[in-house]
Amino acid sequence: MRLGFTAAEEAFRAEASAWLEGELAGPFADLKGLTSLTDAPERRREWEQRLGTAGWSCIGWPKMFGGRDATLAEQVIFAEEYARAGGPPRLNHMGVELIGPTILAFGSDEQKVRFLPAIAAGTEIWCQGYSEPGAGSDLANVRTKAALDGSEWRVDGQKIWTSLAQFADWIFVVARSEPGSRGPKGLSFLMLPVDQPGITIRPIHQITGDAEFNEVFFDGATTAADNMLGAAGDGWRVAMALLGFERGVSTLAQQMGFRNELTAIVRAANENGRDRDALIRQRLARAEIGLQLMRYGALRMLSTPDSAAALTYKIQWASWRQALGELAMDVLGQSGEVAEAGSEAAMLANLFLYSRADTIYGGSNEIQRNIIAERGLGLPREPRGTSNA
Amino acid sequence: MRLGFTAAEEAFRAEASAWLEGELAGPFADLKGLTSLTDAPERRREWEQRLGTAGWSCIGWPKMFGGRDATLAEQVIFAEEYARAGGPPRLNHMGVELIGPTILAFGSDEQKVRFLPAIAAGTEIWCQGYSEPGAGSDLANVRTKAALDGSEWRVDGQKIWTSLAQFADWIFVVARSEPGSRGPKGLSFLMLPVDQPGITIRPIHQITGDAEFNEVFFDGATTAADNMLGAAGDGWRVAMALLGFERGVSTLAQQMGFRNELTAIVRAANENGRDRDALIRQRLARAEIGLQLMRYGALRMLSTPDSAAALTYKIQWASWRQALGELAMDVLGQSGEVAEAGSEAAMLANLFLYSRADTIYGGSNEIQRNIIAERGLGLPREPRGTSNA
Amino acid sequence: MHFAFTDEQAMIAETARGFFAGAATSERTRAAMAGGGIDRALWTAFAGEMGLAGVALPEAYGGSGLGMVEAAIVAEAAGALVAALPFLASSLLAGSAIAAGGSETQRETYLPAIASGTRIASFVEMGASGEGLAPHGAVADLFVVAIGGGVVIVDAADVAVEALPTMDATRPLARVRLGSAAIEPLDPVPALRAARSRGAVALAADSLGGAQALLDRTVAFAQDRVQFGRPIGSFQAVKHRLADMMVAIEQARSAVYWAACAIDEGSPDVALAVHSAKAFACDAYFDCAAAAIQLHGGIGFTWEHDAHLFFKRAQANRTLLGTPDQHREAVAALMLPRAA
Amino acid sequence: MHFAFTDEQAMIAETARGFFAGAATSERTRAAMAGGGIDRALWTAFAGEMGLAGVALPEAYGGSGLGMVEAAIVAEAAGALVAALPFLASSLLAGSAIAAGGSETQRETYLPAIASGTRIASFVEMGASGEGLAPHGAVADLFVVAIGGGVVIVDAADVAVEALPTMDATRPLARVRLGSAAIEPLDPVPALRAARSRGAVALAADSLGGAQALLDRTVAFAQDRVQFGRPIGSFQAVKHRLADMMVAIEQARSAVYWAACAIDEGSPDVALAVHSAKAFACDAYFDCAAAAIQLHGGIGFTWEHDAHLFFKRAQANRTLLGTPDQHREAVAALMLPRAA
Repeated sequence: MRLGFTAAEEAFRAEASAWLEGELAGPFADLKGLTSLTDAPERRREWEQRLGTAGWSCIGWPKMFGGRDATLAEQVIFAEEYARAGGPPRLNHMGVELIGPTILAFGSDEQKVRFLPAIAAGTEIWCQGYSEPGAGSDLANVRTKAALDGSEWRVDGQKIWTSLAQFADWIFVVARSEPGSRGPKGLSFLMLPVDQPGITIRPIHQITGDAEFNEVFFDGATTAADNMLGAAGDGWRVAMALLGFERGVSTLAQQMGFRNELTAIVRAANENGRDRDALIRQRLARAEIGLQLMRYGALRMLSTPDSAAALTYKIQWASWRQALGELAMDVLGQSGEVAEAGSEAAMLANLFLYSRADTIYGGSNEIQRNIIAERGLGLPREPRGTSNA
Repeated sequence: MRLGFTAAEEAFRAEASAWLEGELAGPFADLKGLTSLTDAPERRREWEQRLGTAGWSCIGWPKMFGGRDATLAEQVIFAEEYARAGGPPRLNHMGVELIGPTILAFGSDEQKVRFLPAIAAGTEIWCQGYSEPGAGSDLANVRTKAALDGSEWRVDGQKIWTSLAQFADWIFVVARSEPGSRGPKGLSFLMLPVDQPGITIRPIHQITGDAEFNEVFFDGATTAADNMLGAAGDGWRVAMALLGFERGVSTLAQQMGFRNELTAIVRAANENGRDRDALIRQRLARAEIGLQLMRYGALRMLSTPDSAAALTYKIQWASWRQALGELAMDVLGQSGEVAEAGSEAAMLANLFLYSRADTIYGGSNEIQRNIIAERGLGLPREPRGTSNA
Repeated sequence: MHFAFTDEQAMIAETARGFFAGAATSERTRAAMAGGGIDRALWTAFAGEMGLAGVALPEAYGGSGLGMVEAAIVAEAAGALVAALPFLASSLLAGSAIAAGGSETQRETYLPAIASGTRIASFVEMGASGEGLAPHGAVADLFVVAIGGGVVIVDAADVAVEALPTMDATRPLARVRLGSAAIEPLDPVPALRAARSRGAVALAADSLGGAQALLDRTVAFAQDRVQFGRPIGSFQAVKHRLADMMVAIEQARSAVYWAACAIDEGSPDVALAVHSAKAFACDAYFDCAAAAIQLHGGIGFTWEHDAHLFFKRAQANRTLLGTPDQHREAVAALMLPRAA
Repeated sequence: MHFAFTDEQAMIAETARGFFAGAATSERTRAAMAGGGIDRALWTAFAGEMGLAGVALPEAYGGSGLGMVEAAIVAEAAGALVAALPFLASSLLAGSAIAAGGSETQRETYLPAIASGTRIASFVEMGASGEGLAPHGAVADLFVVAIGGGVVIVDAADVAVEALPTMDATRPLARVRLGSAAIEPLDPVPALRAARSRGAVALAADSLGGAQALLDRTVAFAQDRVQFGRPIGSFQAVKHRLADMMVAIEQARSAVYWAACAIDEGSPDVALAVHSAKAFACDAYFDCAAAAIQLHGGIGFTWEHDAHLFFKRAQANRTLLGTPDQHREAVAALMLPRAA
């Protein structure tokens, strides 16, 4: 058990830090410190490409696909330095962190060559189609259909809560490819180009008024027959593995955003004097402790991939961030009600509102507790009703 | 809607207050401020009898049974003055507050005459036999059997968590009088003298080391055939009605104990300076607010007997008191670990430990939430398993 | 001692509920949110035909002469529909201050117009900066302003008012600056006490109404919505969270009407009651709003669903006239005079 | 960077767990509770045959020369059985103080006996009153005493020791008064820092072990216990509370080993890590103990069931060496240097 880094790793840190600082003080200074997931999409696409050309986009991947075969420690270091330098949220998070590793694990050699370099280069942005209307947290209840029609899959149905679909070039979906199948059986994992007549995207306006999420309608959407990951009927297994990658190094990238938010709250408390309030101090300390424990939980997950910490991570960060949003508003007080657009206070007010979704999407807290109890503790499964498959 | 009292009611308050102060400064000064439920049982029996002879024991009952036909407002006033004067916990709580009102509601004239005056006079102390081992919160799962044998009921079985049975003269039980019946059907409500060979009492030592609760074994215990409340098979209905009386004026008596406990915590905080700690101040304020809302909730229940407040009262006080116990220890700090026997700190340490039971007995918080959701909000009932009746 | 509505109070409650249910629809509220946070037609009907803006103002000045209990009943009904109208600002804050601290002339001058709704008033406490935030300030015709040790009336034309985009758009705030305006002084102690305590209880009542409405709506949703083949209301996690909402709401109800009675009866525990009600009911509302969004799942945090209207109003209620922490600290100061 | 046990650490964990599971039975612990809070046979085996009392003491003075990570592993295993032995007092508090702040002679004099368990040491911080509470003080042969700005070693024969009945009888406190005893000074700053930080992490590890044991026991109970015709572990209210325990425990595990590594590696964030671990793990233990009693129902608050042993130790862990609130305030002071 060791938390420190070697001299070689520290040298890597210096190199990464120098490059990031240079870019974010120079050509991409406008993106430094950005926190919004929806702002400046075009500039963030350019940033993805800059990371790609410099070889900093997907450093853990094999060199042949655009990575640099970085060790786990180097990936951890890069995530830390990215945060310290104020790097913006990755526009291609879904590509880099989710579909990329899944293609590495399940893809054919042709699929790897076709898709991975384009992700690493930042030229193809991805989004995810898992949830469906009426299914909510019940992921196995997929109704979107896929049928093989000659050399193409034809997809009909609807996905919802698709994050950032408006900026994406590709979408991956789980669809029912065996008519009449139920639950997790008979599903396939397909990758489709977004820009086609069979796909329509409609933004969902949230509690903030913004639209990060979308409904995606598939009406005879097509994709080449070989744009399937795994075999037909393997979709559930691939989809579950992909969700596992959510708990990889990408958690450190996510935590970098959390760190920025907490720092903004501390700054606000410093400015308005709430940092002297004993109650606020306790809550700031809780937030700091919680964030540190996310970091060390992530390092445990990375050091021991099947650790119990992995099962508990979603509810941990979601609950933490929701509490952070409430803390932000309590620090701001009434001025949070009237935060000026574009101000840091407005960012925090947005955090407050947006974080209500954190405990819902990607498996609500209730679903997470079921999963923890059933898979982590071996307790009896929730009885499934009979009125509906 | 009016919270104040009339001049006549205030005159009644003065009378009650004067009598209580006189007794608790005079012949019963040793009981003033007592909070333990198990201490000084003999002196508290004498106190019951003193209340009885002076007509202050069961003031809401009809005069003919030892009461004084007091109005609701007068009963509220008496409970307040009893608390203010530092009256000890009523040894005959079960008699005065639970079985007495139930006999008034369901008893025959003979039963009323036989039992009520003795309760009011403090000469017969009662305890309650509801729970059974293995049944926990599942009150309908009664296995204790009752069979009519000539002019007597014969009772066999076991009850558990019987509070203060060691001081009681009578016990009321719910027993299965129809062999083969299940759930709430086929139960009868019986009253038995405790002092008989067929009844054995074994104390249960709790987390505090004290033994307020007992197991009660019935091994051919008998009682006269007419010591049944309601008809044979009516037991569930009578038992449920009795539980309803728990939310009557007796809640105000219970709150008087809570007030004493909170006062002791405030005093401890004053003495050790924790009253300057902003976190402790918040929690003391929460405790005060919670106690006031119990009081006003009780007044709402009394003013509108079927108010929704009645359904939520158990979980409210149980959770409040458990938090109070934690607050007590946080005020005491490490000195709470080594509180001297008999000191007020020891009383608070005991509160801390004992209050863990508050959210379990008399229907656990989990059961209470089911009841609130199902009866109060009309949500679907919890599915009952099939492996066991 | 009778802690339940009189027949007259029950009738007022029914009337107010019926009025808002019919008039303060989601569509109208959303239109009002885009237009200054006031539904003018609703306000006219509320204050005019219904005569509710003056429910607790003296009869001698055009009000109904009823008490804080009745005002709380009306505020609770308005809260149940997150109605966009300046009842709090005009009647409970400014109106109460003038009724309690105004001269005979001032009352005659201002209260009838406030009671009839023909003039809208607002209230603002200003710090040393000489400015403050006034609820519904951008639609106010006059202001009661607490500044330094004084409380004054000032015409809207004589102050700088800046409408601010507000998270809770059903009760937007405006920044008000007092210049060298013509001002009329009120008797400051009773004026401020009345505005603060009646305003706090009205906010607590608004919170109670909102929380109960969210419980009702979420229970209905949980009975209808099927997941994993069962209505979600059959899952214990959902049932228990709804039960917790009810537990909090029932306590909030006790708190609101305890405080309202304490004001009406001039009880010695009025400060305790008001602080308790403001702290408890506002926290309960927020918790219920958070639970309602959670239990609605994805739909609960969309703009088209009404849950966020309640959630934002709940947060606004917490921050207006002192936060729950501040009111609890005030309770602690009452309990612990030595250490205060 | 590898945040998982090495093979050697995994072996130590397995050994320690096996030792306590076999030896620190409920019967023996209860007997120890009635006799000064120490199971002498357990202590002899632990310190002697197993050599665990000196796990983190230097090899030169009879210890194993391992680090805080290994000491935490042992404390976690002891906590899982609420074992009644003075590992915390003797090895982690007094032993760490002497190892960090003692002269060569002092280390040679005291550490071998502490490592072998032949002498039991304890540690006490005294206020202005010249007295303080020492864990396992009544069975201690010597004390490390922090008083004024100094830290001293004193023989038990030279101080007044009063055994106190203690709620957590597995680690009873004694009141210690320093008279005009013969004392040996330690270098106070390193001695106090070592005792406080290592003691805090040991308490956090003890809490982690206790919390995990409660989760395991409660899960087993919930799978067996049938109510309403179903194992109670099939009720979502039970499942979700057990899940919350696991969520807290996994964070506590990260906290404990982060802090232990930070001590061993001399990281710059060691203060943050230690305060975080003490605050978080002690709160998690208490919450888990409360949940365990609740989920066991009536049997959970009987004397005969072991739940109360854990519950009382959890409460004791919260109050020893600073409460969670105090440690969080220390974290806040690190975050907010200006306002501290």
